[in-house]
Amino acid sequence: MPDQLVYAMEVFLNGLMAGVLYALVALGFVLIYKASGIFNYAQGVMALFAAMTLVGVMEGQVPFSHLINAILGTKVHHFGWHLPALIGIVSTVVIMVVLAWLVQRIIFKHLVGQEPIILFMATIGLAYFMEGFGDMMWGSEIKKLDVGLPQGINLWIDETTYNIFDYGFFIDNLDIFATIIAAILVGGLVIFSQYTKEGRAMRAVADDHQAALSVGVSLNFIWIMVWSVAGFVALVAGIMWGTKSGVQFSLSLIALKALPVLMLGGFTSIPGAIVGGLIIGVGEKLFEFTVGPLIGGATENWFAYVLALLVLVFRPQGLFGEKIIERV
Amino acid sequence: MFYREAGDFSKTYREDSQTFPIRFDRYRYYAVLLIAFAIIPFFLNDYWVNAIFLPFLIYSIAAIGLNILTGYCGQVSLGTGGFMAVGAYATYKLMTSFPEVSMVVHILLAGGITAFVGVLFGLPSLRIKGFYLAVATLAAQFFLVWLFNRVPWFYNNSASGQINSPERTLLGVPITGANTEPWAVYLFCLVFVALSAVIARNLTRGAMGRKWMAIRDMDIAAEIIGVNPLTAKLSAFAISSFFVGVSGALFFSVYLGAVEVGEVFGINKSFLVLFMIIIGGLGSIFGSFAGAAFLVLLPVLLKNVLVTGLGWPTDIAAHLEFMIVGGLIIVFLIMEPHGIAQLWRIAKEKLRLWPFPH
Amino acid sequence: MKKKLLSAVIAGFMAATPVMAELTFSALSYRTGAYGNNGIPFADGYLDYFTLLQERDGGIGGESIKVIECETAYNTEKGVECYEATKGEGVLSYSPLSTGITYQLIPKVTADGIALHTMGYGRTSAKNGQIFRNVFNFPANYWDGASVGIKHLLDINGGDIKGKKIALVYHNSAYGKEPIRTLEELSKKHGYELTLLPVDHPGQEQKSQWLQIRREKPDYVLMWGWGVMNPVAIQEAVNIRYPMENFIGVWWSGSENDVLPAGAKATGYKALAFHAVNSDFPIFDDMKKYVVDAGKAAGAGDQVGTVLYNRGMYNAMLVSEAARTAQAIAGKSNISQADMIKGFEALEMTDEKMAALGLAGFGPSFSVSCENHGGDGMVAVAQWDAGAGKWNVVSDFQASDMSVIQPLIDEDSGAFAAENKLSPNCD
Amino acid sequence: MNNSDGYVTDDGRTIGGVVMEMKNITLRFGGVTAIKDITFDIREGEIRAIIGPNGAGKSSMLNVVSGFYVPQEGEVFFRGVKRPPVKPFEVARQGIARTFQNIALFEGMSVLDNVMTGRLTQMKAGILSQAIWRGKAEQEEVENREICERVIDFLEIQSIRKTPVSRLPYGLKKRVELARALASEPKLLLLDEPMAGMNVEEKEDMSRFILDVNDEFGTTIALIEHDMGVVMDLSDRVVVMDYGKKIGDGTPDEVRNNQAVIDAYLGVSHD
Repeated sequence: MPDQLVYAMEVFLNGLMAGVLYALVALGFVLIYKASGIFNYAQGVMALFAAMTLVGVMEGQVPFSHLINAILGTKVHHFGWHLPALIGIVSTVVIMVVLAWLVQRIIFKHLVGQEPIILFMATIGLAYFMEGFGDMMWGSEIKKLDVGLPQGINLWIDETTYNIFDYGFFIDNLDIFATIIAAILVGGLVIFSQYTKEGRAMRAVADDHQAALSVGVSLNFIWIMVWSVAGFVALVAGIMWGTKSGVQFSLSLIALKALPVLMLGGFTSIPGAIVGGLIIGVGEKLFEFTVGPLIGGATENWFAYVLALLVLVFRPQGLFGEKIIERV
Repeated sequence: MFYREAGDFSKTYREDSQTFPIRFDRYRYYAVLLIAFAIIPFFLNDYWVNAIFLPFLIYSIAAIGLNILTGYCGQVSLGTGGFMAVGAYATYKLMTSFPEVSMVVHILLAGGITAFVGVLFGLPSLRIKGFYLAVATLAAQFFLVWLFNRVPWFYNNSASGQINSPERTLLGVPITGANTEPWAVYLFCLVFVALSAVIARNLTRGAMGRKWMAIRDMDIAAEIIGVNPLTAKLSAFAISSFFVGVSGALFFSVYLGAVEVGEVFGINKSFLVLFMIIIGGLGSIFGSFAGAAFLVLLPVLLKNVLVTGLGWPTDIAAHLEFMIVGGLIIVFLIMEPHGIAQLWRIAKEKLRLWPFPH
Repeated sequence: MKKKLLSAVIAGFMAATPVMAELTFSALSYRTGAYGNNGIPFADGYLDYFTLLQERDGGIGGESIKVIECETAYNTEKGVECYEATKGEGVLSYSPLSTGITYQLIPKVTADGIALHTMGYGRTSAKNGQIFRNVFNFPANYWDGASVGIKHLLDINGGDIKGKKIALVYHNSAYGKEPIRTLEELSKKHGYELTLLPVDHPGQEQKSQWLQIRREKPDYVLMWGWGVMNPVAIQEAVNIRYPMENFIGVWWSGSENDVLPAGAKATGYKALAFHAVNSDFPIFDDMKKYVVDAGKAAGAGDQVGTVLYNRGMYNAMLVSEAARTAQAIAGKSNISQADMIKGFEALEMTDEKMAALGLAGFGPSFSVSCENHGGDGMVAVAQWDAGAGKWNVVSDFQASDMSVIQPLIDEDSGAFAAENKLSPNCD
Repeated sequence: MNNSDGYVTDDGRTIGGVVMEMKNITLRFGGVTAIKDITFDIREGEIRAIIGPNGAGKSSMLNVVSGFYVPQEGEVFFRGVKRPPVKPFEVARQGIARTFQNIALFEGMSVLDNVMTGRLTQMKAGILSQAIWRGKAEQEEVENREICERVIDFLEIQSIRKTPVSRLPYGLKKRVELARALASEPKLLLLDEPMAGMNVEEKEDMSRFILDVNDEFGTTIALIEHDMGVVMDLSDRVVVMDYGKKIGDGTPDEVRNNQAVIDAYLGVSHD
């Protein structure tokens, strides 16, 4: 088998893996959008914030230490404890739930029934606020995040593929792990939405707010719940990316990776988000691999968007949305 | 009392459809122009021009441009940064290729080129709506930035990939480069701003503006009463991009003087200008100015108060800035989706009735 | 609304009216934004050194020191605002710590007659002082870095790297593109084969680039990275089990921030350095005594001795030494902005001087002249030891290959001179 | 009554030749057939009504006339010319204006601006002229403003000229919508349930306006309406639809005595 093809296969596989991570971020968007029609640009910042909080809690950082020291002239920085990952994750989830409650209570309660674009802009505002707030709370230094996830090349795949193609494929254990987590997460969400009371209520709301209201579902509760779940998804995404690159400002930019995924997969479909993520992941990697060298590389920032744009021009409803019939 | 329109009648439709039908408004407008053109230039130093007036004026043009597209025609764009970059690089190529031609020509041409690019990226808007379009415009943002960074021709193969605006003069007075006088660059930009505002106002109060607003408010109905969505949307993209391009041109050539595309015209620019029109007021020329002024002054103010005043660490001030800007966006969207302009309008209506509220 | 803000700004602005009694320096730092985590240690080191001089020696030559810190967030517009806001206060020299802002300021400082010192960044061709009269970029610039990087490879290959494959992983920006030209020229000379691998900002996702490296197995990888790009690249290199000792980053890719996230496997990663990268120097005792323990440390005070902290400190040291030189030349302690430029131009860093400062061997000895604003481009190679958690300098400071670089500098500075109708001169 | 030339109504108005002719129109949405092989015409100066129970396909019919839906089968003749499948805005430019069942005003604009949008098809000034607000643009603005003001006076909405439509009550909105349609001086005016959801007074006002429009400007009007009473008083000829088929066509009296119509309205089972 020609080398280029073998390489392409490796790139393809890694593309799939990257796609899973994109899908993971996109998932958070879909959840909130389905239930409340809010296109939550802040999802990326939530991931950053969650990861920061996780590290902060585990390392026993004093929140707002900069601010406190600046005002009181003190020099507090650390509580001096180191907590195991599990406790950190649990307490972070709690914090994300509180955050969800605040967001719903302070912001979106007052924006019910606004046009989608207004809500979208509100979430951009939220993103900016949380960016500053997160840095204020935990400081903007880069932080190492280690919750004991495996990382580095998967030797088994390396050897097996070597025996077949006499070229060992590189697959990052972290990516494999992320894929498993994502699978579990999606499975969990499906089960949750199918078999639990809250889940069914959530689907009801997604289908028709009025109807859901009329059968006595509390929108407020559902929305807080959805934001909490999205917060949890953000935490998972934050852990994955944080382990790759350390926890720092740029984590928030992963939202930009998720937007084209959503345009492809449609804003309302969880399978759409996953397939969209995979398409983007594979697409950008293969494009960089094949066309990249010819036009000077570093195409990944825009490829996803141009691809999504082209798809939308031909299918305005995205790959999975159903056709829009206009009427007067 | 202060604000009277009693005995102030429009006798003809021409009078009635002018920008400031109320005499008081009209006079205040002339007063502002007088101060801006005839008085401020005498009190300028480098700080006020480079840190406050130039950014304010230039962002105002960009905000006016985006407001035409988003505020009047209802097409949300997140590609403003990319389009400003087009304006900037167009000017750079023009002013280095034709040094003898006047800067005014270059800047207008740059606007034209940007308009063309804007139309190209506006084409999808005929099929894509709402924030699908908003996200789609990010394609323009990222692709354009990549392009200008990638292709050496755009920066004349300079070793660093930076573009620098060499010195150019207008009527013998330098307006770009190192040896510019504060008043000169200020007036140069002010002229562009004033013209942009007047043109934008004229376009939006006439047939063109009604087409745009019709598309914004209900595109199907608009089409049925005879508005061609193609021409309406694309004209909005073209004119909007023209202004954005002009602002990008000034931003590079007059204000910064040296630019690296990824850093200066990144996605944050797009958001910044979007925030300006949200806070200032969607669908309002005055709002574009208000928003630009607000977001240019806020950081400076915070810095001066928190750092210079209270002696806080600079990073806390910076974090606070993020929180405040973000918070304000939300507050405005909740309290007054039409921004400062609307507050201003309400205040005026109150003043009209004052002191007799009935 | 607007009026109210304006008046408040005026208030804030007036609060900072010129005080010329002391030696004023500016710190255009960035503690926030995408690069904040690298800006913080640098700013801390820069400020702490001046604090040290103030606390220990009561300033420079008897004149007390005032440092105005201004947050740029690595943003050019904020940088301009900072410059304009502070220049009125008789700031003696600027160190913007951002190539972008440097390009902003070059024309401005030229017009205002203020010194601009860009240490290991900025416009490389400013080395030609006959054209860039008051811009200084000693002791080393990117092209020196590229050249010394290659020299290091020559050394470990017994002087011959013909046919070797070298890949450059670079931040796809003006900064990242800096070394390309030099490396291409050098490849003509030494016959190695150069592959370019751009990484777009921020550099969170580099699978494609590193898969390509894994496929093409270049003998060496050079990196011009910044911000999150660094830790990600090093992590990926570890993941593909690339031999770390063949992976060399520029000095902006060689801080603890960059290697720590990759953990133990990062051991062996090399980075260029134009100054010492650890904390066993006498000065740090004073630093502890007069600054940290006295609770006067900038920021959190937890960065002392890190690479970027040292760089900030080194930068402040060079600036203050230039000020001393200026005082000596001017024959008065209260020097002007013009004096400061002369000071920079006559700066000589000898080993004795360094030793006296408690920094023996911290950096190379070099001297600045009007013709040469860039020093001798002495650069060393440091290597990371994850076990000990510290960097070690593993080579001597060696000079760059001027036979290749000088023509490039003349070309670029010439172009600038032509564009701005400047004639080279030294008077 | 023959289709060749006009006729004279009992109130003495002379009705001219055929303006719009629908021949064997069939319209489907996927599997559903909304309109089945319908043929009828609209004559110069008459008030033509399309009635029928819910789901009879009236609105779909109106949408075909206004060009918003393109029928799968059949031909549309407007003033003797066969109309190719065209974009809605092109139809509007041929002089067909309409109102909507559920109001479709531009909520963000004032009443005056909404009415002015009715003139957009007539305003041709170039962009430059508009940009400097001189010459053609300004002159057009004034001329068309005069036309609109006439309509505004006619419909007695002067007082709310500058009010944003979003602040208006339902009845007034309907009237503004009518004003917008009239402003374009249409050759054919389509009214989609002009009196839906109105109280008796409002209905009377609206009927008066419709009649006045018809004989002041001689505008040809086609309207859909539920309220039989109103329709019978207003219209010269009536098309009756049921389940997408035409079951009756003629003067109000003829229709009144048409057995099929009576069945349709009294709900006799179809078999």
